[in-house]
Amino acid sequence: MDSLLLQLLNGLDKGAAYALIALGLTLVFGTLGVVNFAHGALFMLGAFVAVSVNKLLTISQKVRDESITAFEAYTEKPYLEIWLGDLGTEIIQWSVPISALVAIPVMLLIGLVMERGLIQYFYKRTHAEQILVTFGLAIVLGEIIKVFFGANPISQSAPPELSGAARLGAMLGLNENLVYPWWRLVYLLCSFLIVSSVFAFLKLTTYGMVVRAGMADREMVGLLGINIQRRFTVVFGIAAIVTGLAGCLYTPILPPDYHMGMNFLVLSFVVVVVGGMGSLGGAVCAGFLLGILQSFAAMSWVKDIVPGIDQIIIYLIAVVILLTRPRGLMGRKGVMEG
Amino acid sequence: MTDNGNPTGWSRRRFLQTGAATTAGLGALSFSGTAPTGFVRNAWAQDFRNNPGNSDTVTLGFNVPQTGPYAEEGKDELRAYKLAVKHLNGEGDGGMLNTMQPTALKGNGILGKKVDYVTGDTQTKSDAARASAKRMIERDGVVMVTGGSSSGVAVSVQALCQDMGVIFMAGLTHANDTTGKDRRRYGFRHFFNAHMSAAALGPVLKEQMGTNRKSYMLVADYNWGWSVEESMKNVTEEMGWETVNALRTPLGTSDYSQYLTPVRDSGADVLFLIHYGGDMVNSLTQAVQFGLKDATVNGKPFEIVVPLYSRVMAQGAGEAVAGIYGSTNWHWSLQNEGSEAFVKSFGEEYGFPPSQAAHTCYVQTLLYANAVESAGTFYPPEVIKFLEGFEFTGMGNGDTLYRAADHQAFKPVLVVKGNDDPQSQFDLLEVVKEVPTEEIMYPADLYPGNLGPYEV
Amino acid sequence: MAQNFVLNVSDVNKSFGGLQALTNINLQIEEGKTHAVIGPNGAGKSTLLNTVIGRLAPDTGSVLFDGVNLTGKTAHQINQLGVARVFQTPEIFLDLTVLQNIEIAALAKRDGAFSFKPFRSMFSETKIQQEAVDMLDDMGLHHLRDHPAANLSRGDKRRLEIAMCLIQHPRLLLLDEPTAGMARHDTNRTIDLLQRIKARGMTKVIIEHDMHVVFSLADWISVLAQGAIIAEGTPEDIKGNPKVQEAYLGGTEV
Amino acid sequence: MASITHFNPSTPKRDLAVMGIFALVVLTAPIWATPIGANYPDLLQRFAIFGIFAIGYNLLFGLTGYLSFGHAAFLGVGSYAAVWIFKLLTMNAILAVAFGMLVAAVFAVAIGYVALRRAGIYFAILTLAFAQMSYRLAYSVLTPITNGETGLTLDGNDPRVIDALFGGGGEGIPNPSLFGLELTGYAAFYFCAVVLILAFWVSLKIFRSPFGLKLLAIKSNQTRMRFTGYNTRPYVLTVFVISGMYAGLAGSLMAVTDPLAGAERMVWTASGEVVLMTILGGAGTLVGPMLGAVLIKYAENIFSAVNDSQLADLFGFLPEPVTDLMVGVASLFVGEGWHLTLGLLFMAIVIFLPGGMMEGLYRIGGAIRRRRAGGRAADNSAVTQPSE
Repeated sequence: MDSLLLQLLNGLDKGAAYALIALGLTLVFGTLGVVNFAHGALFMLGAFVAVSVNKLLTISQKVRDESITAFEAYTEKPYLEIWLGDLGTEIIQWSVPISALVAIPVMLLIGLVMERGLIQYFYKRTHAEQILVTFGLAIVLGEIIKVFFGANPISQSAPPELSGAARLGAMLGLNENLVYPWWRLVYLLCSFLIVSSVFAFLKLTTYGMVVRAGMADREMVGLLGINIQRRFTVVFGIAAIVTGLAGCLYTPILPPDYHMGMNFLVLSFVVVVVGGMGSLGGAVCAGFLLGILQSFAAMSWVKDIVPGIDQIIIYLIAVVILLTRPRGLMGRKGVMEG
Repeated sequence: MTDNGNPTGWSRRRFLQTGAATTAGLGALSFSGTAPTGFVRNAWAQDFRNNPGNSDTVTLGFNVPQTGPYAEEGKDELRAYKLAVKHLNGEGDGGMLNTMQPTALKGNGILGKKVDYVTGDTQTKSDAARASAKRMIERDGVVMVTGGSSSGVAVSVQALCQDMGVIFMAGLTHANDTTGKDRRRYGFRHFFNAHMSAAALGPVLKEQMGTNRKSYMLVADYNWGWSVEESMKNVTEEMGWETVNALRTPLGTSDYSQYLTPVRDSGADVLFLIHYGGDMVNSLTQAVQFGLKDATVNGKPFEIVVPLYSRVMAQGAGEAVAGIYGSTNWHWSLQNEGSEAFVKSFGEEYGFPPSQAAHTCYVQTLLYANAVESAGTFYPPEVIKFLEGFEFTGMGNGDTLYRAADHQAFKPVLVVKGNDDPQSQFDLLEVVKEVPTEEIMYPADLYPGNLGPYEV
Repeated sequence: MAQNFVLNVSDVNKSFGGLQALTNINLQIEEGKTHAVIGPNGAGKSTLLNTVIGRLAPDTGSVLFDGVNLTGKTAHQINQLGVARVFQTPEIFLDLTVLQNIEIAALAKRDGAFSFKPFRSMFSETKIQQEAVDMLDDMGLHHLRDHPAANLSRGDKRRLEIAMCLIQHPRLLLLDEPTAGMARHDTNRTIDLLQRIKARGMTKVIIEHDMHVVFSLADWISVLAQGAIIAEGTPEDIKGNPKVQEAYLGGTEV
Repeated sequence: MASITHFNPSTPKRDLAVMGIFALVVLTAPIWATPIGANYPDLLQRFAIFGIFAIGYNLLFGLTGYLSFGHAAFLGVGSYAAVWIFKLLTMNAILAVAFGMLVAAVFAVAIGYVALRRAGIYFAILTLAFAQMSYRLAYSVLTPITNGETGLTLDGNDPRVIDALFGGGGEGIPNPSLFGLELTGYAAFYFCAVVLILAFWVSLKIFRSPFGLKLLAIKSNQTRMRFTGYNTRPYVLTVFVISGMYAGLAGSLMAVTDPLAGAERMVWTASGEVVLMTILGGAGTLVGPMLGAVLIKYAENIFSAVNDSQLADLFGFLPEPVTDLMVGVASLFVGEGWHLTLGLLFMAIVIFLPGGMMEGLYRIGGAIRRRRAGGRAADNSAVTQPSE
């Protein structure tokens, strides 16, 4: 029972990451109609915002270790600590949450530049060409990061107050072994916040309503004299923020490297399509569904019954859902079916 | 492809072999410039692939991952190779050329030919690695291929090199298969393997954690993972440990939470993370987040063990490695003549210490060059015969033997621990013990395989 | 009695949820005649058409074409039985040339629903090509034959679509508002074309709300209102029928 | 009565010329590849093999517009099937190739039958899912059949029943052969080249057939196709299987030139690669996919192999600080940076040449023709370029 509860938590947490990534993609892919293979790169860039902020905060005074002569070995003391003392240490430890705040404007800017500079010219082009150009862009972005940060993963730590594991079992009066990392709970919470703010923006504000109307019928909204193009730029920016935040906040769980975008790319497409094209809710639901089922599939007794099931579970679910529901969980008719 | 039908070649080779054997130890062997050997080389021109003949340079092929998750490791390997070429050509401070014993190398290239090199990208994929190796062999005319950063690549490139009659000096490859089931006459591995990791870790774990432990293993679900799992199980179960579960995890998993949560409930008090590179970084980081390192189970402190340490993971996992046991082939902090010489020249060249991958690649290059120099010919069967059973020292690992039966190098293995209190940004690991060769030695037929013929 | 008619729709009822879309529809379409179905928007014309072509299964009743029940048949099966269809907005192959559009239709007639002969060349399909070229000539589209169909005017697209249907020599041609969205000039040309076809004795069903078109072409008219047929007869009958005036034509002059 | 001329600029005569030039270019590859540093058997074999893969993929994607993101699975099973023939029966390449295509066809029928129940992006994800499942299982639990990470290789102990009957076998591991002719080096390349020419010829025939025209029509308007009396599903399934067999052919040729079959051949990036090759060259054109395949494989094998010392030689004639600068800049794009070059190339081609490399060739061709015709034709330059 406890193990099931833990796997459910794992699933929710995994699902939260999937849902965030898929939400950004479905905004661009399901609604703007652009097959954006650079979506994984946005996730990666978000993660590297965290890395960059951390690097900036920890610019250090270097004290050489004189015992080593062949190369420069040194201990580092960040200037922030030297200047601000404990406050400086505190700031550095909180670099991931701080970088999340930084990521919002940075990712917005990246999104706008990407849309204005490149994507806008491809709305009318074929999907094949969209794939080629965005895939090329993804490679280029990855390589640029590799030039600056190297190819190895770079670990990021959560603030000490939020690292370590929460003793959920003890708190709830259940099994003592029921513990769960604080940061994962924070991630879950943040993803709920982000998802609900995006939904609130699209459903409650007039701006969002126009955007949604434009998704449904671009020409119609254009006829109303509303500049839908500009709104789509904003949508792209929002997608970039959501995806970037997903990456940024994920860094304490998954040390980022330049390659991580590609690993999440396929997954995000699967989640979006399983959720159904053109449906924001579908993408979120599919994210959680896949996350939870993936967690359960990893359990020993499940693997004993069906060997290798955890290797393929995501794809298996995708096949089953797409065959039983023609347009995924909540897909709209006519989106990307041609 | 290669033609071995020259009826006169054999006797000449015999002659040369004897010559090489008698003069190898003296390190003064040089045929160059004398008429009879010039004749001999010409006679061999058709005998083996990529014979450098009368050319005044000789080309080596450095096949390393330049893209993909192990690009950084490949980069470090390449640095080591370039340094080795420099030293072979008599540039720089000579590095381990000065400490290697015995050696025939003189710092004037190989057999008087200047050493040149070509590079390629394995992408850590068998196909790409073989394509790259083939380019080196077919287009660039290399006499030796070396490199790689995974066992899949090593095994497949080694098989290719056997087919094409070019010697392969493996880079980083840890699976037993490379010199076990898939061993090849033309392939040599200086790096240690899963069996040796387990054998070396066993006594240390026993010492540190006692004999009454329950272990849980997370195993990368492919050949290498299984071979480490098997080796670790054999060793730990022999010393009285119980394996509660060995759960296989898909390659390239980014979130291991679903595999980690059952660990605590299982009653296990030791966790083996049998992953490599990026996978290891993720699983270890997350295992620590789940509080496993600080936990107490069965009245004992919970322990995490990573059988194979590498720089990728030590850097990528950051603080998480502190106090975690594992094994490694070599570490720059070793205090011996060879290591110090190598760290000095590498550090001065690049500004930071070499990784174990760089070390093994550097050593492999020197070993090949020395074998050619000593055999007095590039003719692969002679070079192979020299390397088979070659004993040497001063290369950073102490006394080392290239076993003839399976082409595996035997030398002490390092058991290391993540540093709790690093003195510098490079001070990530602390050597706990150098396990002597006798303790990790195993019979060559433990993993039966067939080396194949000398001549192809 | 049924065998005298090409198409026999009898006692068809269809409802969506609680909404009765079609009520006891009976239609008999005679060989060689042009039969128009008219009615105001929302009268159920599209539902009726979709029921006829098997896209929607009727709740009760049957649709017989030449004695074959069309219910549950797929679009291509119905076409292969001899029913061709012209859509409200022309459905043609925009990326292919005008000639290729016609050739495709001609090939469907010859090869059936599926044929796989990858080594036969279009270059040697001279018979098909000649047929297609003749049809283009006949339609006055010949000068456009090597243009991509996407470049055609609305009227030419419509004529191309009709040509694609005609080359299959269907027993029955269904036209769904063939002049919708056309300029007066194009409408007149389309009417001329349809009259020429009529002269060849092809059976047609036209769904239309443009009275000008209907009265120029139809031999027989059924008037649909709120899912039921409220009147039937010759154009003259219908013109004078007060029920029709009330339900459909309102006060407008005809 | 109007005369019969086909709109398509191609004529039987022109097609014959295309065929002839194609064959000539392929067979003379060792000559023209020399100056660009690509003249060695392995790369030439790869050009041919990936050319076949892309030409086959183009039959599906270029003609019907169905975007399969799982074609590498067919390539993978083709390889496995061929290596198993080598292991169990004979080293004769013909049997291996035939069996590779057969197994790929069986897989394609099964996957296509299911995946073609959906269209558009849903179809793409279904094919992706099947391919990824194949890859993951081949890497892990199917290791007894696939030899997992290491890949399936030949072994001295393999039975090779048919070869044994004829007294073959003997020491070591034999090479694949064609009735006694060993298929290694250039012999293997010419074997692949002949197969490529055949594959191209079949592709040309399909393009020019009524079957091909119908596939184009399906891409253009599937609704009209149905109402014109065509059952579209079997058409798409047929071409899906054909293109799967091309992939199987390519996979088995990979095994012939290099008897190894690894799971990573089936991973999604491998499927993505053939999609990129096809689009890069020009989807729906006859020769484009081949060009795309050559370009990507060239970049992968040649750019990645350039290192600093070679760059230093190249720029050696310049003053030293300039040399260092040039080497520094250039090294970002070669060696470990070759991916960057590839990415920029993708973007440049799609931005400047919508329609792929073939579009570029058309434009160059058009420019030359206009120059020949003098300024008079300049007014007509806006005429849209017909695609093949």
